[in-house]
This record gives sequence, C-alpha cells and structure tokens, in this order.
Amino acid sequence: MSEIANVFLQIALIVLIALLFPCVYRVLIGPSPADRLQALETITTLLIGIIIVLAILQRSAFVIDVGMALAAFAFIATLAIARYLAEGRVF
Amino acid sequence: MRLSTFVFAVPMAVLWMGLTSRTTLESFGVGYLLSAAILLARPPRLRLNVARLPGQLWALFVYALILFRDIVLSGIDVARRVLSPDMRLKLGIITVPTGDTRKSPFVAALSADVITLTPGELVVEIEGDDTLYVHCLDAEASARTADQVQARRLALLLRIMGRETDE
Amino acid sequence: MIQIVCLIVLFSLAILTPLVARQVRSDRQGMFLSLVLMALFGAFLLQLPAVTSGTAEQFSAGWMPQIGLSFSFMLDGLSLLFALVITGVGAAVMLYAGYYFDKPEESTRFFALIMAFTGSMLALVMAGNLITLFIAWEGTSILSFLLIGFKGKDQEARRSASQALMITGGGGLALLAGLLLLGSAAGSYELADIAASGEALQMHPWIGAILILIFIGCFTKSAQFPFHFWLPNAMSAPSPASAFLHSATMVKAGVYLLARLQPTLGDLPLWTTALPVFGLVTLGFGALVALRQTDLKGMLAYSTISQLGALVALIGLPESHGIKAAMVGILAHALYKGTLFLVVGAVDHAAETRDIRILGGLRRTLPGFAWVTLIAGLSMAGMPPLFGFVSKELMIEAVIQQPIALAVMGVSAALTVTLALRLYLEVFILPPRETALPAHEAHHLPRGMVIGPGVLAAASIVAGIGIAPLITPLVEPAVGTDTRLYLFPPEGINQAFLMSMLALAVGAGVFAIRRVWLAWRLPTLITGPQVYRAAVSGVESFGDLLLRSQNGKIRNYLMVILLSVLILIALPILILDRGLPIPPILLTTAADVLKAVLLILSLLATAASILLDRHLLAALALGAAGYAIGGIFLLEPAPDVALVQFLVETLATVLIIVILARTSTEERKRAISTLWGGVSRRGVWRDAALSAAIGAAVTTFALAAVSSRQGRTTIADWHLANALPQVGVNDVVAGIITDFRGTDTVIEISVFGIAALGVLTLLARPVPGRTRILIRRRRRRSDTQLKDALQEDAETPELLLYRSRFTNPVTQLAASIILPIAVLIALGHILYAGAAPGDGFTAGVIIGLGIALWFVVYGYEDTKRRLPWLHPTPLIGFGLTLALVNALLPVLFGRAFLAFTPVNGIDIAEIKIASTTLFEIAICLAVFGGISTIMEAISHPRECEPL
Amino acid sequence: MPISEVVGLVFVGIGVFFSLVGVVGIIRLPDVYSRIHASGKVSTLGIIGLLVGAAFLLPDVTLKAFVLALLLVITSPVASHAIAAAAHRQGIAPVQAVRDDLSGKRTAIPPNM
Amino acid sequence: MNTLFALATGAMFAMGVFQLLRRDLIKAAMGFYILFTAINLLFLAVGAYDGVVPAYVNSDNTLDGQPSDPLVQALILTAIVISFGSYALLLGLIAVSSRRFRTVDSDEVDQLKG
Amino acid sequence: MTDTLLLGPIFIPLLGAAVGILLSREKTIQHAIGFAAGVLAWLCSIGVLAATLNGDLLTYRLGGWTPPYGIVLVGDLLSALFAVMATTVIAAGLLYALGCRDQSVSYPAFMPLFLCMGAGLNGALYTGDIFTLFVFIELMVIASVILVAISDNRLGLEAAIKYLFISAMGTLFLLIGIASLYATFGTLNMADIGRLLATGERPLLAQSAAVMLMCAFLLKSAVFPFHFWQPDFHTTAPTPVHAVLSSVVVKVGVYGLIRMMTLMFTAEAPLIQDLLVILGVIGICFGSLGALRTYDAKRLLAYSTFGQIGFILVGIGWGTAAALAGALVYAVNHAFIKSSLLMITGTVSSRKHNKSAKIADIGGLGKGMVLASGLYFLGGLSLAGVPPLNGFVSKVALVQGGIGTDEWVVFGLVVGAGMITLLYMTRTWQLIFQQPPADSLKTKPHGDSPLAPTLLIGLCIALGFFASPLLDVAARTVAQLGDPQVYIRAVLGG
Ligand code: NA
Ligand code: NA
Repeated sequence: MSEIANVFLQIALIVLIALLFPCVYRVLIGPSPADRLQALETITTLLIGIIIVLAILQRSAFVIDVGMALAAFAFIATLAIARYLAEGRVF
Repeated sequence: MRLSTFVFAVPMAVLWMGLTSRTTLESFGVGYLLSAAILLARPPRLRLNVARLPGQLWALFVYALILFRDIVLSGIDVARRVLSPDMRLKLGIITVPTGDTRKSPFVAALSADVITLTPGELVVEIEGDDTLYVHCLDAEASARTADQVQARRLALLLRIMGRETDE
Repeated sequence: MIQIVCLIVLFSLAILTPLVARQVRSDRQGMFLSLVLMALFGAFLLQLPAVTSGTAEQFSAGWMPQIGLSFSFMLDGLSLLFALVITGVGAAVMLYAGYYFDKPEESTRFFALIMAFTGSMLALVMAGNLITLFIAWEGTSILSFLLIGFKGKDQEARRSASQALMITGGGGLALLAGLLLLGSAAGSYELADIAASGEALQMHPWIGAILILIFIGCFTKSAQFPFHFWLPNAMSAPSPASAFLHSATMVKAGVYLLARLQPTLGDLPLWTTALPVFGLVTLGFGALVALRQTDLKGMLAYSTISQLGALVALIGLPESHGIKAAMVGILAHALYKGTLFLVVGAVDHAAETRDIRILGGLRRTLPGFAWVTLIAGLSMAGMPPLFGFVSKELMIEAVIQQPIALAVMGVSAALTVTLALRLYLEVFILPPRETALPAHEAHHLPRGMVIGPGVLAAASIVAGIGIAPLITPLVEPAVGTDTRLYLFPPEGINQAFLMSMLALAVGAGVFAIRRVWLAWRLPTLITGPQVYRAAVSGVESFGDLLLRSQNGKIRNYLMVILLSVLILIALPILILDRGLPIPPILLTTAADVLKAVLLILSLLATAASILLDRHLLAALALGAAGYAIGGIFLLEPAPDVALVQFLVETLATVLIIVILARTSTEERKRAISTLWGGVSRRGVWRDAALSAAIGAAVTTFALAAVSSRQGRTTIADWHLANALPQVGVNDVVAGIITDFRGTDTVIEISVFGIAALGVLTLLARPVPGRTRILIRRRRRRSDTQLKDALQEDAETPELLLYRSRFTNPVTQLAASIILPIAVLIALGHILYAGAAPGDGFTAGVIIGLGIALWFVVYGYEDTKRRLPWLHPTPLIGFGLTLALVNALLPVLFGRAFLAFTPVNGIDIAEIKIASTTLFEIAICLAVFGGISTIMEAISHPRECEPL
Repeated sequence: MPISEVVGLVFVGIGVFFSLVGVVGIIRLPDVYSRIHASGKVSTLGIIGLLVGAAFLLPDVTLKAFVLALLLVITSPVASHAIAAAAHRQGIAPVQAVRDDLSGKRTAIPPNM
Repeated sequence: MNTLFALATGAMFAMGVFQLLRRDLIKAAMGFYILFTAINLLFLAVGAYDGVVPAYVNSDNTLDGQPSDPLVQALILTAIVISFGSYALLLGLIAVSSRRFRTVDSDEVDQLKG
Repeated sequence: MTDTLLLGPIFIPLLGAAVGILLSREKTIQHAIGFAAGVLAWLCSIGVLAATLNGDLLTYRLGGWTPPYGIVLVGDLLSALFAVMATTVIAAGLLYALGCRDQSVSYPAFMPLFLCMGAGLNGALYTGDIFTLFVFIELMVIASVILVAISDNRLGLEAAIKYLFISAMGTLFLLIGIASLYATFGTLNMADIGRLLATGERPLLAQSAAVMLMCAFLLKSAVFPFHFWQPDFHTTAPTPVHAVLSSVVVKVGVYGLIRMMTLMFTAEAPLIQDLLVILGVIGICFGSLGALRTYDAKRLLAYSTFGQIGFILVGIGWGTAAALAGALVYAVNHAFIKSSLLMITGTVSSRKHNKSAKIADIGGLGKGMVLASGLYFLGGLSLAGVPPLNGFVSKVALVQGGIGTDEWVVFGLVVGAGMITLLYMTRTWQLIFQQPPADSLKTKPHGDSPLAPTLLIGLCIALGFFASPLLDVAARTVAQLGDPQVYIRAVLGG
C-alpha cells in the first residue's frame, strides 16, 4: 500500500475517531433516554467503521471478525434497553 | 424436510465462506452442510416450490438493486438536507398500510425493515401486522408517494415470497 | 503393670456402667464398684514392699515422641500413698453413693463419671511424664465440671460448674505452660529425668516463670487463696462427689504435684517463700470463714480450703521440714473430711436441708451418722488418739521454729475445733438455733448408707491407734527418709502437744461463746466470685465492643480492607521507590491517537457511570466504557480478547438492564438517592481520597510493569514458538487457552456454568406449593395501559401480560434470522478456533446472545414454547462432562490429562480436527447453556421465592 | 498507485463522508426520531462505503466485508425501529411535525430508569 | 503512550473503588465490574512486549512483526469469563435481595451484625 | 503412575458435578454420584499423601507440557497434607448432606456446587501455577457464594452479597500480585518464580507482589482486618457447607501463605512473619471474645474459627520449625474439630422448625439428644485444647514451637486464650444440652443424621490418642519446606 493511501487512511481513522465525540456529547445531554441510546448505537456503528479502517491499515482480516460480532450482536443490547424503556420490563 | 432448508442453506454457506475467509468450493461445501444441518434442526417457515424458485430469485435480485438505488439516492438527499443551513425539514409521522390482504407478519417485517433502511424514513410503530407508522424527514413528499411505493414494494416482496398478489 | 491394669479396669467400667447397669439397683452398682476399688486398694497395698525397696515396676511406652509425650507410669512412695487414698476413700464413697441415688439412670451416670475420675486421678498420681500428668490433670478438671453440674437443670449448678472449670482449667493452662517450659528446660518431659536434672534446672533462666506457672496451676486446683472460691460453689455436686473429689482426692492434686517437685525444686527461694505465704493465708482464711457458714457443705469446703493451705505451706517449708506432716495430713484429712462430707450428704437427704440454723437434734433419726460424725469431728479437731491428732501434732512440730507460721497454725487449729463442735453439736445434739425458719421433719435413711462413712471413721481410729505399724510404712517411702510416727510423744509432753491441747481448749471456748461472734456483722469484703464475675463481664464487654465493629455495613468493611491494603502496599512503594522512569506521552501513529482517545473515552464513560444518578444511564455509560476497552484490546493488538470483550459487554448490558427491570423502581430510587445525599460530604471526600490513593498505587504498578518491558524473556516466547509446531494453531492465544493452559479453561467454564446455575437456583428455585404466575404488580404503573393496548390479540390472561407490543414482526424476524446465523458463526469460531479470533467460548456467547434475543423479543413463555428443544441446565452439565471426559480420556490411555491429540487424514477447508475441537465444542455448549440458563432464570415469570 | 487502491480510497472517503453527515445530523436534528434517521445513515451508507473500500484495498476480505454489510443491513433497521418505538411509547411526540398520525395513540409512560 | 496507559489503568481502578463504595448495591456492582475491567488493563500492561501485530504465527511458523504477548491475552480471557460469571451472579443476588429485603441500599441490608 | 493420583481430588469431584448437573432431575443418583466422588477424591488424596511421605514429590504435567510453559500439579507434603484434610471434611460434609433435611440440600444445584467447591479447594492446594491457583480459588468462591445464597437461612443472601464483594477484593489483590509477578519474572509457575526470586534482586513489583498475595491469602483465611465477611458468610450457610467452609476452605489462605513464604518469598518471610504474629494475636483476641459474646451458636463457631486461624498464624509467624509444624498440626486438627462441632450444632438446630441456632432460641433444644450432647462436649473440649483429644495435641505442638521465641507475651496469650474457648464451649454446651427447654420450644421429631459428626469426632479422638503419624508428617513437611530447592527441582527438573 502506498504512502499516500496510508496517510489517507490515517486521516480517515482520525476523522472517525473525532466523530465519536459528538456522539458522546449526545449521550451525555440526551435529553431523552432514547436519544442517548441512539447515540450509543451510533458509537457502536462508528466503532465498526473504525475497525474496518484499522483492518485495512493493519492489513489484518482478523480485526474484521471482531467487527462482525459487533455488527451482528450489539443490537441485542439496544433492543433490550429499548424494550425496557418502552415497557418498563424486558421480559 | 423442506425445500427451503436446502435453498436457504446456500446463502448461509456464502455467509460461512465470508465468516471463515475461505472462498474455496471446499469451504462452500462445509458451510452448506453445516447450514443445512442448522436449518434441518429449525426449518424455516417459508415454503418454496421448485417451479417458482427461479422467478423468486430473479425478483430478489431486482429488488436488491432497487433497494440499493433507493438507499443511495435518498442517502444523498438526506445528506444535502442535513448539511444545508435550514435543513428544509418537514418532519412527520405518516400511516403506511402494507396492503397485504393476508396480513402476513413477514411482509410487514420486510416492509418495515426496508423502509427503515432507506434514509429519511423510519418505522416507529407497527399495528396489527399490516399498518406501519413511518416517521419521515420530508413527510409531505413521503406521504405523496408512500402508497405507490408501498404497492411496488409489496408486489416485489410477494413475488420474492412466491405468493401472487391476489392470493 | 498394675498401673495399666487399673486404668483399663476403671475406664472400661466408666464406659460399661451406663451401658449395662441401667437395670441394676443403684445400691448394688455401688457395692460392686466399691468391691472393685477395694480390690485395687488391695492390689496397691501389695505393691508396698516393692515400692519400699524401690523395685516397683515402671511402665513406659512411646506415645508421641515428637511432643515429648510418653505413656509412662511409675509407682513410688508418693504415688502409692495417693493411690491408696484414692482407692480406699473411693471404695467407701461408692458404697455410700449406691444408697445416695434414687434412680438407677442417675447413679449409672454418676458412677460412669466417678470411675473415669478415679482412673484420671490414679493416672495423675502415677504419671511418669509431665504431659501424661497434665492429661490426667485436665481429665480430673473436666470430670469435676461434669459432676458439679450433675444436676444440670439447676442454673446454680451449671454456673458453679462452669466457674470451677474456668478456674481449674485456667490454672491448668498456666500449668501446661509451666510444664512445657519445665520439660523444655530439662530437655525431657520424663519425671525421672527432671528429678535427675534438679541442679541444672535451678540455674535455668526460666525457672522463675516455670515455678510461678506451676504454682498457679497447683493453687487453682488445690483451692489456694485467692483462687479458692470455686470450691465452696462446687458443692452443687452430689455429696459423694464432694467427699471424693472436692475433699479427699482431686483438690489434693496440686499438693501432689508440689510434693512431687519438691525434692527437685524445693530449695529455690521462690518455693520456700511463695508456698508458705499462700498456704498460711489460705489456712487462716479458710478456718475463719468456715466458722460463719450456714451451709454445712460450705463449712466443710472452707475447712478443706484451710487444710489444703496447711498442706501447701508445709510443702513449702525449707529443707523438707514439712513433708512428713504433709503426707500424714493428706491421709488424715482424707479420712475425716471424706466422712464428714458423706454425713452431710446423708443429712441433706434426711432433712432436705443443709442449713445449720435449721438443723438440730438429728441424733434421734440418724444415730449411726451421729456417731460417725463424732469420731470424724474429733479427728478433725485433733483429739487423741485419733488420726487427726497425729496429723496436727506433726504440723505444729514442723513449724515450731517459725513464730508466724506457728501462730497461724495454732489459731486455725483452734478454729477447726470450734467447727468440729458446731458440726456435731448443732446438727445432732442441740435443738435448732433458729426455729423461725421452717423445720423439716427428718426421715430415716437406708441402713447401708452409714457403712461407707462408718468405715472411714473407723479408719480414723484404727490409723490413730495403730499409727506406727500401719501408717509409717506407707508414709516412709513417700517422704523418702526415715520416718517415725507416734501417737504420743515418747519424750513426754513437748511444745507441740501443749499447743494442740491449748487449741482444743480455745476451740471449745470459742464454741461456747458462738452466739456472740455469730451475731457480729462483719464488713463484706470483695469476694472471689465477685472478682471472677467482674473479670468475666469485663472480658464480655470488651467482646461486645469488638463486635460493634461488625456493624453489618458492607461499605465499612470494604473501606477497612482497602485502607489496610493501602497501608501495607505503601511500605514497599515508599521503601523501594528508586525513581520510576516515566516516559513522556507520545502519540506517533493514528493507532496511538485512537488508543489515547479510547482510553479517555473509557475513562469518561466510567466517570459518567459514577456521576449519573439514573441506573439505566449509568448502565449505558458502563456499556460504552466496555466497548471502548474492547477497542483498546483491539489496538493492542489482541483481537481474540477484543472479540470476547465486545460480546461479553453486550451480554453484560442486557443482563444489567434485565436486573434493573426486575428490581422495583421505588427501591432503586431510594438507593440511588443516597449517591450524594445519603452520605455526608466528608464521606464522599473520604471515599474519593481512598480511591485516589489506590489508583495511584495501581498506576505505580502499571508504570513499573510497562517500563520493564524491554529485554524481557517470558514463557510467552515459548508459546509463540511452539503453538504451531506442537498444537497446530496459528492463533497462539487459542493454543494457550485450549492446550498449554487448557486446564484453566476447564475450570473457568465450570465457574461460569455454576454461576449460571446459581442464578437459576436463586431466581427461579421451585418452592413446592408456592409456584404461581407472577402478576407484575411492581409495574402497575403501566400495566393497565398495556392491558388495554393489548386487548385485541389477547390469547390467555397470563400471556396477555407477557405479550408485548415489542413482539412485533420486525423483532420477530430479526430473532429468527439471527439465531441460525449465530449458530453458523459459532461453528466457524469452533472449527477455526486455531486460525482466527474466536473460540469455543465466543461461540457459546454468540449462540447465547442469539437465545437472549429470543427472550427479549418473545419473553419467557413464548420462547419456551417456540424453542422446545432448549434445555439450558442439562446443556451446562453436558458441556462440562464432555470437557472433562475429553480431558480425562487420554489419561486412561496412558497419556497426559488434556493431551493434544490431532486427528490426521482429514483436510477439508483447512479445518483441523483434534481433541481440542471436541474441547471447543464442550466449552461452547457449557457457555451457551450457562447463558441460556441465566436468561431463563432472569426472564422466569414465577415469583417462587418465599419472601 | 494502482487503480484498485484509488477506488478503494474513494469508497473509504464516501464512507467517512456519510459517517460525518450522520454525526452532524445527530447534533443538528431537532428530535429523537430525526436523529435516528441520521444514525441509520452512519450505519448503512457510512459503513457500506468503508466496507466497499476495504474490499478494494484488502482483496482477501471482500467476501467478509460483504457478509459484514449484510449483517449490518439485517440488524441496523431493527435497532433503529426499536429505539423509535421506545421513544414513541415513552410518549415523545415528533417536533415540528407537519403531520402526526400517531398523535392519538401515544400513551405517556414516564421514563423508568 | 505507556505512561498514559498506566495512568488510565490507575484511574480506572480509582473509579472502580469509588463506585464500589457507594451505598446503592447496583452502583456498587458496577464498581465491581469496573474493577475487573481495570484489572484486565493492568494485565495488558504487564504483557511482555509492545506488540504491533496480533499473536498469530504464519503457516511457516514466522511472525509479521513484534506480536503482542499471547499469554496475558489468554489470562485476560480467563479473567473475563470468571469475572463475568461473578458479575452475573452478583446481579442475580441483588435482584433476589431486592425481592427479599425490599431494598437495594446496602446500608439497609445489614441484618447480620454482632 | 502415582503422579496421576493428583488428578483425582480435583477432577473426580468436578466430573461428579458435571454429571450431577446433567442428571439434575435424578436426585438420588445425583447424590449417590456426589458422595462416591467425594469418597474417591478422599482416597486419591490419601494416596497422594502416602506417595509423598518418603520425601518424593508428585508432579503432574497437565496436557503434558513442560513446566513452566504449561500448568503443573504438584503434590508435596504440604499440599498433600492439606488436601487430605480437605477431602476428609468434604467427604464428611457430603455424608452429612445425604442425611440433611434442609430445603437447600434438596435443590438440584446443591450437590454439583458442593463438589465444585471441593474441586476448587483441592485444585488450589495442588496447583503449581499461580494463575491456576486463582482460577481454582474462584471456582471455590463462586460455588460457596451460591451455596450460601440458597441457604434455608434467609440472611444467607445478605452474607453472600457481602462475601462476593469482599472476595472480589481478594481476587483483585491476587490478580495484581500475579500480574506483578508476571511483569517481573515472565512466568506463572511458582517453582520458576521461586527459582528466579532466589537468584535475582527484588524490584518494586516483586515486593508489591508479595504484599498483594499476602493480602489475598489473609482475606481468604479471614484474618483481621479482612475478616468481616467470615462470621456472616459461614453462619448462614447450610450446615454441611458451613462445616466445610469454616474448617477447610478458610485454610486455603493459610496454605497460600505458607507456600509463598517457603517457596517464593523466602527473603521477605521474616517481615511477613512478624506481621502474621501481630494479626494472629488480634485474631485470637477478637475471635475468642467474639465467640464469647455473639448471639448464635453457629456464629460462635465462626468467630471461633477466626480465633483459631489466629493460633495457626502465630505458629507460622514464630517461624521455627517446631512452631510451623505445630501450626500445621493445629490446622489439620482444627478442621476436624470445627467441622464436627458445626455438624452437631446443625443436627441440633435442625430439630427446630426455623433451624435457627440463636442462643436465645436453642436453650435446652438438645435435651435428650445424648449422642449429640456427648459429641458436642468432646468437640468443645477438643477445641479448647483439653486432652486427650486432638485439640490438645495441636496446642501442645504449637506452644512447644513457641518456646524459645522470646515472644513471651504472645506465648502467654496463646496459652491463655484457651480459657475463653473453654468458657464459651462449655457455656454453650450447658445451654443446649443441660438447660431445661423453654415451654414454648417446639421440636421436630427428626433432625439431620448425626452419622458424619460421629465419625469426625471419632477421628478427633483417634488423632488425640494416635497423633504420632500426624506429628511426624508435619515434621517432615516442615523439613521439606525448609529447602525450596526440593520443590523447584521436582517441578522444573535438573
Ligand atoms: Na431509514
Ligand atoms: Na481463536
């Protein structure tokens, strides 16, 4: 991979990292729990994005395996929380 | 043993190849066997017919393309709105009946998923397996086209499912 | 050999009596046992010639050489003298006791105890080893405790028993320390060796401590002032026990030990001062106090104390002046005091009181006892020609050179005369002094009851008259020198004789004016029991104070623990701080930036989880922190760990949400309102300071750890080099987990499995008859609304409450798509565990999450109905069994536990099949079972727990 | 620089761009429902862009990237819907709504935290 | 970077301890969880090397660069499983405690004293 | 071949637990398997002890990997002796459980949990790897927490929560210690660490590792000031569990302390020993007085354990060979005495409907229970160190070890504390078995079976009369511990 690509990807990574902070801001200010939950969901998604860029940078497919687990299963927690918010119970 | 078991095992086998990063025929075979075993243990509820299968697959392919186009287009649209100073929002929640006479939950679920997947539209509530309440960034535009879009969507979905519209 | 025989006989009797003799009348029991003791008495008597000539058999066998304990017994003059007293008095007491007890079950218990006691007492006096002696010593204390508390229903008896045990047992501990030090100083615990090393011992630096400890032991046992007070209280014991233990034998154990050690240590100044001082004080004190007692037994007890004091004082006299008198005194006292105790027991039986103020004129009902009392009383008073006279003469003679001792001895002798007169006259002859108190009509007693005391009283006469031929041979070997005993001084009337005559006269005089001194009101001094009780309650209040620290507040406990650790850990940090290198923080690559950001993010999220005063939000923050940590793992780069972290974090979030849902909002609100308001501001600062200090310590560790990375060799190098060649994996972490450290994994999944089982048992344990469907009243807030909303698709009333609007087509579709995908992913993790991130554990968590999704979407009832094949608990069991069988099978074939066994010849899609594959499957099943079990438990609708 | 790399980087750029758009939306948009739209964009277009880029830049992960995208397409709308439904059931009304078909069906369940 | 890591580990510990000392049992349980996370960070810190590639060996038993310490990773994995099991159990206990003692305030769960 | 015996005490119970979970519906089979596993484990541990008596060490390489790269089980005299103690009490506990009428014992999870607790305990004793030690301890802790939480005593839950929190502190200390050791020496094998510590200098991390490990072990043995959990946790446990917890599980910390001081931190040992004497003395005072004043007969025994551990620590702290041997003998004897006493108390209190052992409730409860009365009396005496029971032997052995240490105050205290033990044991005995029962006292006709405590008291008596073998083993153990190279060579070879 060329140096330019490397630099480009590093910048992409830093942008994605920077994007985490507005989401954290949203998590902190809310106002509704759903807002926070949604911001967290975004953070998770951004993490997946970061993982992908990282995989390219490190030339490592293993890293994507980890992102896969996040993509497939992180929403379960979101679902549980959402249901709790909606109904005051999970089950 | 249902046909659907062996058909659905194919995409799962592809999934398997992706999961294990091995794009060989051998790997596909292993994935297919494992997937078939899983599906045998828990057969899908969908019933398939050999004769209709090619049509269904074609419909799926077509719909995937359409969906991809919709996602990209509305994505660009939403990006423009979000980045513009006044955002030109016309927020609102509209009612979108699935239009499925059989009130199939499967149709409702797929419709809802597809709607939500499209930027600018979001299913907030599902009522009675046939009524979707959709939050839109541009409620007016969506309301205008909703019925028509849903009709097209339903038709494709039913074709994918192997059901005729009038059934 | 006789030692062993008699021990075997007595202890067998102790065990057998309660077993076989329940149907036998008590007097027959007594008679039999008396005969046994008489036989033993005879047997001991037959040893006399051998003992005198010093050829008596010694018995010694190894026991526990490591602690210097040998099973050794001897029989010398001193032992024999005591043995004869024990068996002789014992025989009389047994005879008496047979009549004393009405119920056979009481008497069998008594006889069992008394036989064991006799055995212990004999073992004590015959022991040839210090520790053996101590064992017997403690045995007598314990049996005394049981006998004093014989009437356990009586609170006073229990208290006295406990008190006596405390005093004698406490003294016993001192004695033990003394004896162990003594043995250690002498280099041997054998009495013979100790006797031989007298010189060396007297020079030993510990000898003072040794003596004091031994004195404490002996004084407590022999009721010396100020430890005397347990003895009067011990009178709760049945009278035969009092006669035997608390007069004739056990209380003389201290005297015995002193006499035993006197030849070895008797020359020490401490010995010749402490013993006379304590002995004389006890002598005078006992004699004085005895007079004013109202309880007959109390009188006898104090009189006994007084006599014991005399004996101790005599043994403490320098140059063995008093030994002869002590030996004779032991004999004489055993005979007359034993008699008197038995009499008192009879009086108690007959008149149902022991109060001397009420008693009187019993001569008519108990004529035999009156005679017996007269004889024993006179012997006690020192009236010639009775044995007591000889004893008193010898005592006075022994101290004749020492004015103070002589004075005490004389006064006590006079007071003893008074006591004897009171006992005889006021009980048997004179009418009751205070008729105001209710008088009891005395009834007659069985005739045989008088035999025992009668024999003892007769012995007092016989021994007195036949003193030279009968007693001299007994005492001589015990004293060790040429001993001449005489009834009347052959030289004529000497000082001692005059003294004792004077004592008789004075004693009679004091008795005559008894109305005067009985009416005196003496100032009440602090008594022993008061001191004892004060000591005990002082100890108790200190205990209460300590227990206040156990205040039930977990936070306090944790704080103390953390603070202690902090103090302990501060020491090495402060001592050893050689200046840690603190490298500057440089962020050179995007990955570094990312790591820094993730670290900060995780810290921020963690801080948020602390600061947020909503549980849900705190839980969300915690989840965010966990994900950030996962990212850090990923950057390490440790993809395996990151994967697990993400999955576990997801599960943990689901879990805590469910737990939040299951606890009542009111309770949670109440608890979280204490976050800042419930503790004082100072408390918050205190917690913060403690936390900061601990954080600082950990930072130091971490800095030290990361700064020592350069040039380190670790066993991980070997793992890196050997993972592929040895166990055929590319993923070294996987190799470590399943092979190099596979046992950790076996145990770890067991931990996980049982934790899940625990959650299930806790939350859903079936209580028979209490199973009921939970109507979630705690969510009453929204229930009615939900019910209305759900009306249209209600199936059954129960399901109605569980069917959520959340169970809609979208979530249902997701659940049914994700589960097979999860299984597929899990299979991928298992089959490619050695080649990619993921292993059996992640596979289990993934399927578990798939199941968790079902529970979230469908709830308990529906999930159970839709996934009928799901039996989580047996899955745990199956997984663990599989793992263990997989690990143990190689052992059966002579290979190592969990040995790596590849299956060769199968090469499909780079899947490597080996024993580890089975292991991964087992792990997956156990973990999946565990998670499903937890899910099932926390989604369980039944409220089974009895509140 | 080979062409595949250029194409890959372009897609990465697109992915980052849509992620940026999504996050801007999260900050700018006025209510929870509209913010969920933005969030959804990050997941769909942003990640898909990055994945396509990865497929070009790292050819062995092409299939993997496809699978990841597929998983995201399956799960992301479910999560978005669930959050929206939760907001709705908590009684949160859409702001600046030109139309609200659910206005009569909103029951106010106070947040239970 | 390592310094920052060490500092973060310490800070995480401190926050865990602070959280653990709260009266609210659920908060304390979160502290429990934070502490175990912090321990994992510490283990990462004691790893033998500053790794740049995952601890995966190639088919010819070579490495692409300095790998991260695989042993500490294995230890962390074990610790995660165990601490997660404990955490689940703790939460279960707290849920039952809420049912049985009607409180999740640890100061009110104090019947055992003396 | 004999090395394989090391697997038995760990993996047979674990397998029993696994099968037990699998067969959770078949209570009879489950209990039979559990008991059989306990007995087999006991036999194996005896085999291990027998094989190590001649001074050889047993080592088992799990997975066949060479130490220090893999995990190794080591049976030296110390671990073998402690394991025999543990398995004996566990087997007795299982026997008690078979005849126990507690609700909690009837839960399907009970037997597997009990076996896991035993497996964890034995594993902690046998393992030669410090991280595996942590894993085994966790197995033991988690199992015991659940067992206490499901106890019939409703406050078991409270105790379990508290213990889980406090035990987490111990786990943290242990993990920090392990991390520090790994950071310093790059190995987890205790023999290897010992070897490296013996050669090299001691950086900060090694020192702090010593402190952290010590704290962890002190916490596991409930030593002041880490003791708070113990009375609560032990008292509320179901009787068979309480018996195991209070007698052998607490000894894990003692074992760990001895191991770390004799194998690894030999240079730091004198410092640690001084601390142990102080903590031990505090424990003796606190435990004895607590036992005297507490309100529950079971709790009394728990406090007593607190005190008895103090005696053991003092013995270790005195540091002489004789004192250490005395401490070992004390530890073993205490296990049998305490477990039997607890079981008898359980037998008696099982006659009450609420199974309470509160002193206010149990006056006269034992009226007519002649066997229980005798057993309790003997056990109490033994606990107080009254001859000729085994408690006496331990006391003498310990006190002899203290002679010549110049710590006369401690020496006096150790001797004197026996008096308080005597006081509270006899008081309680009188209360339960002598005092007339209150009129309101209602008893059940049947309680728990007294078979297990009878056997244990028999063992106590036997060990009182025939203590030589135990004393001998203890002396050999101390001799073996005196040279850490023996252990290191046996594990690492060469
Ligand atoms: Na959408
Ligand atoms: Na792996």
